[in-house]
Amino acid sequence: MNAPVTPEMAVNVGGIAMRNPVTVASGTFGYGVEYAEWIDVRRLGAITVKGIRLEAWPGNPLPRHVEVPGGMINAIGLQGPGVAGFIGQYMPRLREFGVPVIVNIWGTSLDEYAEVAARLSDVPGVSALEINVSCPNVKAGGASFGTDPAALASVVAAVRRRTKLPVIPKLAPNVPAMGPFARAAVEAGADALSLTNTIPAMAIDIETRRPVLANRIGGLSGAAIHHVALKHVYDAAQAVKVPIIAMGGIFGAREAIAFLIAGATAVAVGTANFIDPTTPLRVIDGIRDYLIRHRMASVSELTGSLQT
Amino acid sequence: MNAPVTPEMAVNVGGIAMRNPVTVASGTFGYGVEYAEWIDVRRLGAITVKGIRLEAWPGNPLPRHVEVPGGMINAIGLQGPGVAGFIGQYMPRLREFGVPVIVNIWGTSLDEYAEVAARLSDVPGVSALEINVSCPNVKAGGASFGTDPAALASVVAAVRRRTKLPVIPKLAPNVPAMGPFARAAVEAGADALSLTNTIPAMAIDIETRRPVLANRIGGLSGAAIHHVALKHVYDAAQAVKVPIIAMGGIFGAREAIAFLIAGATAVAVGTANFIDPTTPLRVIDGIRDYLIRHRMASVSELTGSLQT
Amino acid sequence: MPICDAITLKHVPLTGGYRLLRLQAPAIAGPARPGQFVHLRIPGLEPTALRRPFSIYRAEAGELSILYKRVGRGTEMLATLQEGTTVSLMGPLGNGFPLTDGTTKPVLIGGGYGVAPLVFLASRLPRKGVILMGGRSAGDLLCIEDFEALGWPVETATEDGSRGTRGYVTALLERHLESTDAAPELFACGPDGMLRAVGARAIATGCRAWLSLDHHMVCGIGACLACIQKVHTPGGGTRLARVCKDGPVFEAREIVWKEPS
Amino acid sequence: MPICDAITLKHVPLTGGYRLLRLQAPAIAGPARPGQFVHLRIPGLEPTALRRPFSIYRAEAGELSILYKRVGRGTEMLATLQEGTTVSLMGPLGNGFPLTDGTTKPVLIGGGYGVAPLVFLASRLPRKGVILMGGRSAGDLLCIEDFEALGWPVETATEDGSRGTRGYVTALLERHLESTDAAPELFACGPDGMLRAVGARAIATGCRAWLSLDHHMVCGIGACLACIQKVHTPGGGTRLARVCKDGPVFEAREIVWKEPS
Ligand SMILES: Cc1cc2nc3c(=O)[nH]c(=O)nc-3n(C[C@H](O)[C@H](O)[C@H](O)COP(=O)(O)OP(=O)(O)OC[C@H]3O[C@@H](n4cnc5c(N)ncnc54)[C@H](O)[C@@H]3O)c2cc1C
Ligand SMILES: Cc1cc2nc3c(=O)[nH]c(=O)nc-3n(C[C@H](O)[C@H](O)[C@H](O)COP(=O)(O)OP(=O)(O)OC[C@H]3O[C@@H](n4cnc5c(N)ncnc54)[C@H](O)[C@@H]3O)c2cc1C
Ligand SMILES: Cc1cc2nc3c(=O)[nH]c(=O)nc-3n(C[C@H](O)[C@H](O)[C@H](O)COP(=O)(O)O)c2cc1C
Ligand SMILES: Cc1cc2nc3c(=O)[nH]c(=O)nc-3n(C[C@H](O)[C@H](O)[C@H](O)COP(=O)(O)O)c2cc1C
Ligand code: FES
Ligand code: FES
Repeated sequence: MNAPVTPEMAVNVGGIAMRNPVTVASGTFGYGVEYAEWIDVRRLGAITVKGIRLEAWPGNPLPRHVEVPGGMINAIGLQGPGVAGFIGQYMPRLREFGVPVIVNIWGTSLDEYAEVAARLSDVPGVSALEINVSCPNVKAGGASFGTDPAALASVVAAVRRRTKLPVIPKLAPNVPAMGPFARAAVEAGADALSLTNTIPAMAIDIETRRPVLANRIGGLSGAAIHHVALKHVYDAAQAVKVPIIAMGGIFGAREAIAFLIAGATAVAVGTANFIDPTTPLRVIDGIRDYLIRHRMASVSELTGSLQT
Repeated sequence: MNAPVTPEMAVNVGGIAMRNPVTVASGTFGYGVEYAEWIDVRRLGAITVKGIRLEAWPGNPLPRHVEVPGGMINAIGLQGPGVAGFIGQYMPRLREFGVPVIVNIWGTSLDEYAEVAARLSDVPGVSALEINVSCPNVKAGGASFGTDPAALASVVAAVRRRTKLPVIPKLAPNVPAMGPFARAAVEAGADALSLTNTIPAMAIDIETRRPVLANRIGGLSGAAIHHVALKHVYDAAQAVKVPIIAMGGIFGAREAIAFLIAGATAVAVGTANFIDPTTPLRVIDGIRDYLIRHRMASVSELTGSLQT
Repeated sequence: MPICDAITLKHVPLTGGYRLLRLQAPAIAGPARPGQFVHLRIPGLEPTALRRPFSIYRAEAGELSILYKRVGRGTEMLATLQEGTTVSLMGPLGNGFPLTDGTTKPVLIGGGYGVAPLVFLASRLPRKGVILMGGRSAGDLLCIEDFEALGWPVETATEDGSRGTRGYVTALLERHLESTDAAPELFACGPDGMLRAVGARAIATGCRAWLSLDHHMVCGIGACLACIQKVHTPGGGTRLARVCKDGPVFEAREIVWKEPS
Repeated sequence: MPICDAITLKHVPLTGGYRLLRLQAPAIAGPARPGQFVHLRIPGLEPTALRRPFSIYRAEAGELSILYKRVGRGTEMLATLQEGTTVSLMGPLGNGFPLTDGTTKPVLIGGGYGVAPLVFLASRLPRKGVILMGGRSAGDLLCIEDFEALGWPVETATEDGSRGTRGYVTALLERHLESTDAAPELFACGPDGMLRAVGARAIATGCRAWLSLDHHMVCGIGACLACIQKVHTPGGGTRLARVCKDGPVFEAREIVWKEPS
């Protein structure tokens, strides 16, 4: 039984045909164009762009980040050009790359989510919508849409009704168990799931006794969260059948492969882009090498292959 | 206005009179006696011992831990001698130290929690009960007592009814927001709160495609979780008035001071004990130095001093 | 753009806790312009540590140098770097200073490690000018010989009076602007307070001031939005520029200073 | 017990990727007994990295040595340690081997770095015996000269036959037990499979076998319960011993082997 020299790397994530299972995490890769000066972005399985809401949004005051052991905390605050700005400024260039584009969207009300989804629905080159539910639900007093299964379901359903694109809710990690969230999202119409987002965290400057971040609270990302995300991905894969895009602390092929083994169909490189922009390409190569070394014909053999 | 040369370090945590605000985290300091060979444990503000249930408990199979970036994942599985074993084997020695002893207790039913509390209630030398709610609620199908405010309240109330000792529920970090849990615990009779426990996490050996831990899932501790715990401590301190014992990734005075500024009255050193057993003593000295340098008369000035 | 593994050619301590690091990095040194910076991955920090930005101090014959100060755990670790060790660099990054057309007289104003890019600038400007240099004390005055070697007069100010005029470098600037006849054009790099003062003075005087901002960075290439600065747009509005990509150099009139908090 | 900052006196590569590290650590070297270990904090790993346990290879005149193999990120980093650098050590830890009363003939069985504590043991036992040494190939046979210097005969086995008998060290043991008249007492350190085989043989033969277990450790001092081993109690029951504190040496009959999984 000879394994093929070049294993099959293509995957289909809820309708997105990716040439390999590696994308980038929203907010860590700008709008695709910035890193195009540094790496061959055409090699990516997909490009996931920074979160977009209906209108342009200024984000938070500075400082917006702080380095911490094993990662960083960010409170960029979802600065962005709004739907129209995004389509006008970035989609022409993004289309040229010939890579599926996943647009990360958010809002502070169900209506806003739905409206953003509708406006992106027929834009050529947009392949899927990733729904960021880790942002404040203004109507519900600022609680996040992502930490209550019913609220999550309502956002997914609202978006689902207004688009034919694949809908990929991106789940928050600060929950007791991922199962109920994964099921709620899928029942509401999710084609795939992304997980996870950053973990809410805080840093204090002990000399000034002030929060380091102007926003006080931010999201922890990087190596520190990898093993927490891995558990969530595993739990989600046990709970639902839709494909999962896994992220959290991928710094090389090792973490990506662990996510695939735990049940992910694709992976996204986040914080590591800042440290080594070639990380997504190294991950692609590393997964391929692993498949060859383990005589696997296709990356799909890896997905969910955990022996327990 | 001259600050005193020796600032006041004593604190009172829900009835436990501690000579300084530094204790150790349950499970990272054995039963106190082990590290007594290495450091002067009489200098600690309190000794918190490993989790005890009613009967002796074997814990999980090996491997029980794995090192990960910024920390470790453990699945010791609460191995312990049971209440009687603990009292007989360890309390005589612990009493000699002349330091308050906080006993971490657990069970798999409300009755067991209550029974353990009752049996420890009149044991000389036991100063308080820390309730570990991050363990499976067998009746509720294995879900944790610590991730549902109502379940948490029922455990706290059950223990409260059977003891006159200070009751200190130890809250789990894998929740959307700490406020509701802190309030539920205090309303059910908690005298103080401990937070946080480890974050559920998983590690996979990609070569064998098996979970590294025999128990599959474990708890992430160490530097990786510090800033997540810090946010939870801040949120809890905003929500309730009872004293908080803060833990998670304390490796030196810096993290301990951040916890105090965020609202903690005392702190506990955990994983760092394994790497440098002198950490709790360094933390005591470092807090004192900080108070002197910042001309503060008492550690209580630090508690909740965050400028926002 | 290149991500280079650069070899450490020389690494020497200077006065006042500053250090000079010379790297072999032809792919970056070649295209580098004054005011641009490199984003450096510090060997010995954990592999997940963020890169650190440093201005390019010299770039010639395939070599690239930076001057840095030990201020935190990254630069402490950098200070232990052995010659011969490989360092990962991204660059050249940012817009850099404009090289002007020679119709104005360049006045360079630098504080601390801020003089590093000004040396590179002085070597490339079409016309000689003057450098006004400030620091806490004599040890913080760097690269004086570099400017002298280029034939640029150097005026210095120290807060403790240990060298040059006692006081801030902006006092030198005041005096200079009052006494000069030539149309001055200012180029400044240094602490925030200095940049503000220089900018305010330039606006009052009616000359241009190119200010290199020192915002904390993550990606260094315009992708993460960690380093934004509110700037005026030609249309009378404002926008959020990225200091790493749209800067670090901005003309004083562009910048919307936030209230000192 | 002491936590020492020990200075690296010598650090040299041996055959087969092994290295010898000599440290100045009088407070630990003094009381150290064969079979005990030190828990070492590896400089260069992030400050939150766990300690690593290493058997004591030599302890004399205030010096303490270990022999180690590069197998993972900790030992890779350790291999870069410069002489003169300070290393934090906890020790001496664990129970160590019994030094026996001289009525039995010691048969030492070692594999890989497992010979390290056996050298120390041979130097302290009241009676000379023999060392049976195994490894994948000749490069994995360590410390032969040490045993010879102590006047102990050395028998070797390699899996590839590159030195000594081809095969496992346990074959040497079989032969030895069949041919000897003296009452043997076994002392073994090495891979799990070897220890099991030695233990089984000892039980079958009716001699004692002291086995040094190699469990992964966290605290190294008995506090965390990461390193437990189920052992028989005198009363006929079992208990969970801590390899770091109650071991690492157990007599073969004590150990409740888990099913090979
Ligand atoms: C465009 C630009 C050019 C620079 N040029 C130089 C130079 O030529 N020489 C020099 O010595 N320094 C320069 N700096 C500052 C230098 O980047 C910081 O001193 C360095 O990052 C500090 O790292 P650390 O780990 O030692 O400090 P820490 O305070 O431990 O760093 C923690 C974090 O804060 C960031 N940080 C800390 N101080 C600064 C700062 N002043 N500016 C930006 N980020 C900071 C670090 O990058 C890191 O992410 C420049 C900064 C910028 C933005
Ligand atoms: C009592 C005792 C004595 C030992 N004596 C020696 C000795 O004299 N020479 C020597 O070379 N090695 C010895 N070891 C094994 C040594 O501790 C490991 O090789 C070392 O910890 C590997 O670390 P690493 O970071 O290179 O490997 P990694 O695999 O990257 O380490 C990851 C984790 O696994 C643990 N680990 C990995 N392998 C082992 C192992 N075989 N045993 C225990 N823990 C392990 C590490 O401590 C660390 O926590 C001994 C182990 C024990 C328990
Ligand atoms: C600077 C930064 C900005 C981010 N912006 C977004 C965003 O706009 N939308 C979103 O869903 N997630 C955002 N994230 C979260 C990442 O997409 C990702 O889920 C998270 O960082 C975990 O992956 P990592 O550990 O590999 O970084 C952002 C993360 C960082 C570090
Ligand atoms: C090996 C180990 C064992 C633990 N055992 C217990 C326990 O028995 N009961 C408990 O409430 N917490 C237990 N914990 C959690 C710690 O008390 C502490 O809450 C957590 O480790 C976070 O602190 P740290 O990051 O400083 O380690 C354990 C942690 C570790 C690492
Ligand atoms: S540092 Fe990322 S945009 Fe400037
Ligand atoms: S390693 Fe902690 S008990 Fe043995």
